[in-house]
Amino acid sequence: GKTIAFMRGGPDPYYQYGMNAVQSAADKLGVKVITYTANNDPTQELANVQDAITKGVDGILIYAVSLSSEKAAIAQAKRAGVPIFFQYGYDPSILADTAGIMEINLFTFGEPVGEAIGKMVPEGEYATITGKLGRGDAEAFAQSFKNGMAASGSKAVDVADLGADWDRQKALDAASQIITAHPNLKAIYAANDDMAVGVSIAIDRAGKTGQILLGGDNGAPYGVDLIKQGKMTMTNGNPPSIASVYSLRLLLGVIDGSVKPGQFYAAPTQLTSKDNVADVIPWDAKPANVDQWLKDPLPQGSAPPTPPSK
Amino acid sequence: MTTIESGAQLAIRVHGVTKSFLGTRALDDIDFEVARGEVHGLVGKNGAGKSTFMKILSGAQPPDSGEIVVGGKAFKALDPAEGRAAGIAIVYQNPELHLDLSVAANIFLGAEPRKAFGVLDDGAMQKRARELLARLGLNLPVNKRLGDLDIADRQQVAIAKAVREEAHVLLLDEPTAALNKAQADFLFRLIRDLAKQGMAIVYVSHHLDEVLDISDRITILRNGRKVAVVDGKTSDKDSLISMIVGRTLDAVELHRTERSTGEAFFILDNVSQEGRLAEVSLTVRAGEIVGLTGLIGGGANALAAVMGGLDDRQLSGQMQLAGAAYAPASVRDAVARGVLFIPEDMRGRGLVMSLSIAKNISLAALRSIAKLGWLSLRKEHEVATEMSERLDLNPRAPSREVRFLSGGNQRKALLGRAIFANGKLFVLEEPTQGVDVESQRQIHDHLRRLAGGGASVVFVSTDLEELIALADRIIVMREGRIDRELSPAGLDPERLLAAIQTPSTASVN
Amino acid sequence: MTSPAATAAQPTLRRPNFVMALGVGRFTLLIVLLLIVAVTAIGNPRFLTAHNLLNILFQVSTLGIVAAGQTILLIAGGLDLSVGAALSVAGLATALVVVATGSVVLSALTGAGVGLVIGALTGMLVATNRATPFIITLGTMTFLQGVAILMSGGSPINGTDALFNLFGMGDFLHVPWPVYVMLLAIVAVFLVLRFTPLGRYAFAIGGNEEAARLSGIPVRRTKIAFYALNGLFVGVAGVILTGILDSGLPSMGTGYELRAIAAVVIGGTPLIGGRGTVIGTLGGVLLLGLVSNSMNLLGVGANFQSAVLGLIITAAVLLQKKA
Amino acid sequence: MTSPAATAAQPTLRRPNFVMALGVGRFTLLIVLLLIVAVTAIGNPRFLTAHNLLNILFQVSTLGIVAAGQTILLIAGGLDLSVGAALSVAGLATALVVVATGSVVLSALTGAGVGLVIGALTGMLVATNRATPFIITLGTMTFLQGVAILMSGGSPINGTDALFNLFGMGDFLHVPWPVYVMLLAIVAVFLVLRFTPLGRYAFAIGGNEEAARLSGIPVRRTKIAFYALNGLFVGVAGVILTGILDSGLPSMGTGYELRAIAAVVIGGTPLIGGRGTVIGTLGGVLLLGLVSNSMNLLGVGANFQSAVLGLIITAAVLLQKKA
Ligand SMILES: Nc1ncnc2c1ncn2[C@@H]1O[C@H](COP(=O)(O)OP(=O)(O)OP(=O)(O)O)[C@@H](O)[C@H]1O
Ligand SMILES: Nc1ncnc2c1ncn2[C@@H]1O[C@H](COP(=O)(O)OP(=O)(O)OP(=O)(O)O)[C@@H](O)[C@H]1O
Ligand SMILES: [Mg+2]
Ligand SMILES: [Mg+2]
Repeated sequence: GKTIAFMRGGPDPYYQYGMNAVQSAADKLGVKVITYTANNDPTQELANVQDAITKGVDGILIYAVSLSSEKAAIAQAKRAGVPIFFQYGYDPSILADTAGIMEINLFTFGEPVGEAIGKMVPEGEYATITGKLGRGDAEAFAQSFKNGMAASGSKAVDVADLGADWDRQKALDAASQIITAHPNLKAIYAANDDMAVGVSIAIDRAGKTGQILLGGDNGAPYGVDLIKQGKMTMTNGNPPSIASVYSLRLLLGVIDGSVKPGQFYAAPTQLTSKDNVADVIPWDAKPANVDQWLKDPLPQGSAPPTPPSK
Repeated sequence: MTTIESGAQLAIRVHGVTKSFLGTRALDDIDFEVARGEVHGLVGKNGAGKSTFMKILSGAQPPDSGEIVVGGKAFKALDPAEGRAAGIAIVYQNPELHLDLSVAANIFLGAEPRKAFGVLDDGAMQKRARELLARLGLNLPVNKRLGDLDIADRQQVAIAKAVREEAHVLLLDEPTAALNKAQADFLFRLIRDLAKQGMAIVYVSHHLDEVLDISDRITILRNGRKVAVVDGKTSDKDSLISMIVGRTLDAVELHRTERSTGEAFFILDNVSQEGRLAEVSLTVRAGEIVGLTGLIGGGANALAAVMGGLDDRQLSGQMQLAGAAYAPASVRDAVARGVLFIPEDMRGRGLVMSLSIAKNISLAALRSIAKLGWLSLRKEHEVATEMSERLDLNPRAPSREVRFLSGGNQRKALLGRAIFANGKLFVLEEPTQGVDVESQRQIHDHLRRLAGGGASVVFVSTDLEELIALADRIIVMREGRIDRELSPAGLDPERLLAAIQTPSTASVN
Repeated sequence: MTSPAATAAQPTLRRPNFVMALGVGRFTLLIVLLLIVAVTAIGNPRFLTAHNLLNILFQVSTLGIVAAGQTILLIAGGLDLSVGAALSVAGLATALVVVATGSVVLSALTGAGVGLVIGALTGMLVATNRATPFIITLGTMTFLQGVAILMSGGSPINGTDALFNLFGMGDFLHVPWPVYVMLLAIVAVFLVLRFTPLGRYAFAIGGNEEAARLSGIPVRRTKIAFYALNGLFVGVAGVILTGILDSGLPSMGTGYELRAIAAVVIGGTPLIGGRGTVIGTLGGVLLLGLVSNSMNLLGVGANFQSAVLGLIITAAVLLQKKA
Repeated sequence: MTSPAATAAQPTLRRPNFVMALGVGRFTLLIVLLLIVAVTAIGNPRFLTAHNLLNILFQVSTLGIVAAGQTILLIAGGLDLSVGAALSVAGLATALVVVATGSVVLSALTGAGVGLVIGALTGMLVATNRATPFIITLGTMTFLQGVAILMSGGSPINGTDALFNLFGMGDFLHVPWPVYVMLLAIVAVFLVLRFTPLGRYAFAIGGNEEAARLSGIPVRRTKIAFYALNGLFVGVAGVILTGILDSGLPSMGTGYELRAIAAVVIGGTPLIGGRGTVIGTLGGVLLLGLVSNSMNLLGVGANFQSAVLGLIITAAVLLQKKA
């Protein structure tokens, strides 16, 4: 069988669930998977790619620390004739040389959550808490949520934008402080569900459960729990499980020539609120799910998202 | 008689102790015994093995072989706790104390008085510390941070700590090295008392007069071997010296060669420093050796610090060096002007223990072994070898790290740095502290040779013999002022001591 | 009767001790704290509400516990960079046990025990090797991070409501439980340092290890005890943080090591050991908590916070002089 | 803190010195290296190919440059935790300039210059304050991380192809340019330490600062020079990494500080200073590079890597004895 290198940017759960899904899918397909981690260090990530090539893998499936720092990796992969497929992140300058890129539209991802909450909060104050700054995605998430709020026709004003490094405790602290500073806050957006958990704890501690709406992203299991408990209004899911299985299939397709390389694919997303919480796409993929995702028709290439002209 | 008479009980017996370091034999098959109530002197050249022997007896270091019998028990090796339990107390050559703990806490460290539930009883500790210090006739503030005391006082604390342990055996490794005469005399009285009370005392020193004066018996070590045990009452200094050195040296103290001193080289004009120096005016001529002394706090060390550029705070008055104004803002400025300061605290402030002998010697004059800014390691090795010869360093191994040297050899190496930097004015604190008789003479000869070569030497010393033997002029400082100036010609230690202790206004006879 | 030699010759030694003696070191910190309080209070009236102040205490509680333990280590001339990773491991152990048994007591004991054991083992490595604790614990830190990932399988461990209700939500007289635990930790360390031989030995070993050894102090055993004690504190912090976050996360302790050390040093305990106070550490912890709270209440933008925090830490340290 | 006297006195301390004296210290590291090489070579024949070995050198090149500079600091009893953040700042400056001007030379000079200036300023803080470098640079690290975020304006800076073609892709005789730069850095530090007064001053200041001062060494100025030099190395590393990553990222230097220090100490330079060699540092750097390469070639899973790495670092350090 073939050997695939799965690389993740760091220890975050998001990558872990993707890794688990790929693992079980690969088992079913009789493909061998070797996993690598970059510990959020782009230098290490490049090293991982080089080492995987040396090891002689047939393809590389990678959650990159930063796509824009992958040129060397891609060049090396290309030189060695090893297709490299990227999940999460997008950089037009490299698309042509990749086996493919699967990504959500960062610039609109938070919008539906913003619109949903905007409808429930026609006026008042809201705040956003985003992840680790400097990679572009954290910034884009917060902005897209604000765009959604505006689009919903809500008059609510954004009173605070903080960064919490995707970290639960930092989000908990930041949220409690925002709540203190703005007692009649109506809503908080957390750029991923890990931070949403922290925010929801802050809301509980402030005794404002229900009074302050919470919107999240990712559709992570613990995010879904919040929705079930009625503590979060909506989360926009981009399950790493299904995305990784699709990406694996696409990569294998590129390897055996059945799939055209260098295409962009829209990553599967799913708005989740209490209405459809029952049939949420699980991060923690059951064998049945994986079977399904292996049977599903392959995603087709599409036009990559264009950043809003500032 | 050089053996213990049958009646006396042994306090400690050592049999066949041997110890080597990096191939060098520090101690070779030493047998040694001390009776209760005996004061036993231990003498030998620098590097003879005295401190190593003391450390082995106290349990600070294990011997390679041999056994130690104390308190009826035989040990292959002791650790500090066992040594203490066996009733052995020690004052190390380099007192190991805690600068950030109080005097009392230092004295009782490891044996703190406790209340119920093992809670510290600092009240009792301070009370007992006061009593102890009083008993020893020391007036030290028990609550003061030890780091704020000077080396002499710290030495006293170390002694107090040892006495506190109420041991049967007290090991004193050069306890008077940092003490002035008065403090030393006091210590001797203390030692005699303790001996009377039945304590066995081993006393290591290079001051042979002291040793002869206080010891019942004296053991002489040479190159790690025991060469003799003599009776302290009957033997004399010359025979002792010849046994220590291994050949006869003329016992004549004074090597003074008449040097023609040149014109004024270094001039202090009415120099004062807040709370330290008052209106000091002094002229040192080229080729002259001036000795500074006085009671602790008298200002001798302060004056040295000012000359060396260590301390220019709140300084007033004028200084001139070689005819030009001299006002060093930093030590570097002073060194640049050819003024080299050698501190008393050689381990703490003098040597770089992690560097070799050669690198310590060249440190203050790297330029002279550099070509176009690049160091010539070959040249460095050569000059270091030559300097080791001149100073009779033991072992002769320029690449050996200085921390492996014995105390005296370390001091020689430090002097070597200043000599190699070939200064014009040498400012030394206690230049031969802890140095053996022969080396002391060698160092004195070196200083005279430097002076002979036209350099000026100013040294601070509390060693009366040294002052008389080395200085052309002796300046006695008191309360930051020059109290009087003495010529060593015909001066004897007793008169000098009197001069140091009584203000010039009072009459000296 | 101090000789000039002792004073003039060692200016670098003398002044700071003098400063310490007057406790001015601690005052400077106090002044910095009050300054921040004043500025924030003016900028945002809600800052000085009991609610917010309790919030700050709640937010620093786990850091305070870890820093209290670290204080003993630093005074004793030690250091433990692995506390963050150890906290994660202890927290995950706590979470796994509470999920399995639902027992708060059992899980708390497990978390504390795990911390204690990790600390003791670290202590043995440090006490029996010549390598500095900095580098040894840098190695164990990496190792423990790996262990945390393996324990959690890389994803959060949920179902810890029992702990959450106690430490996340629970309070007594409006004061959250974690705050009590932190204060308890501070007081405990204060008493140990001030009134027990063990505490005295910490100062002795940190000040001059060889001298301590020659004074017959069982240096190794004592060091191991310090690291074990520190580990216990870390374990307790892990238990509490699991409750606060209502989950065990492999990354829950990330960054605690540097924040804790910073707090201790800002609190006036020099890294070279030999002196220090846990009260100062509390001040350092509060400073860190205050700064982030005040930045958020004053609405300092996300992009600026790290820069501002860095400036304030540096300033606080430099004011601290002999750190 | 052990006094020099201690070394002479404590028996347990004696053997290692002996070991050092014989240089066995470096041999143990060599043995560890060879062991890893052997195991990996058996596990994967591709390991010993010239291509892979060059890869390893390429992968450690920036770390090697940073570690070379850090070696001088550690020998001089200093330390700089801000090198990672400084690397990011220098890298971002490089990227901004190359994007604006397209000139490799100009951008490289800018990056190196920024590093130099940051280093010099750090040095002034360290040399004129009593606080330990560890804690001062912990503060500046946080500050510089903030600066990096502000410089990047929140997203990677692209369009650095000119540098990419040189450092990311370019080689000479099949050896990538960054490798030459690293070797150059190592050689430079070697020569400085062994054959210049400045290098000798590093050992003297690290071994006994007061003795250095009394020998007329301009302690403060020299310290500042060391930090500036270190900063220059960090700046150069920033330039090269910008090329390798073909972009400036505020996170590009993440973790370099601890990895660099680990490499230096594994290489036999104790944190207390006074001794050490840059050749040893090269060994430490290679060890870190080898371990990760070997784990990857042997297919050690992502979840196990941190634990294994931690074990090996700890082992290497303990073998190193006097760290
Ligand atoms: N830790 C050590 N490592 C290597 N050599 C050592 C060590 N300690 C002592 N030595 C060597 O052992 C010999 C004896 O040293 P020791 O300190 O006992 O001499 P000493 O008689 O006390 O000299 P001094 O009168 O100068 O104090 C010297 O040659 C010294 O260099
Ligand atoms: N008299 C003094 N009082 C207080 N501190 C001093 C004194 N002399 C030197 N120092 C301190 O000792 C250290 C070394 O000072 P030194 O006078 O040797 O300057 P330096 O080493 O020549 O440095 P530079 O030449 O860069 O000023 C500095 O921290 C300085 O503040
Ligand atoms: Mg001796
Ligand atoms: Mg004196």
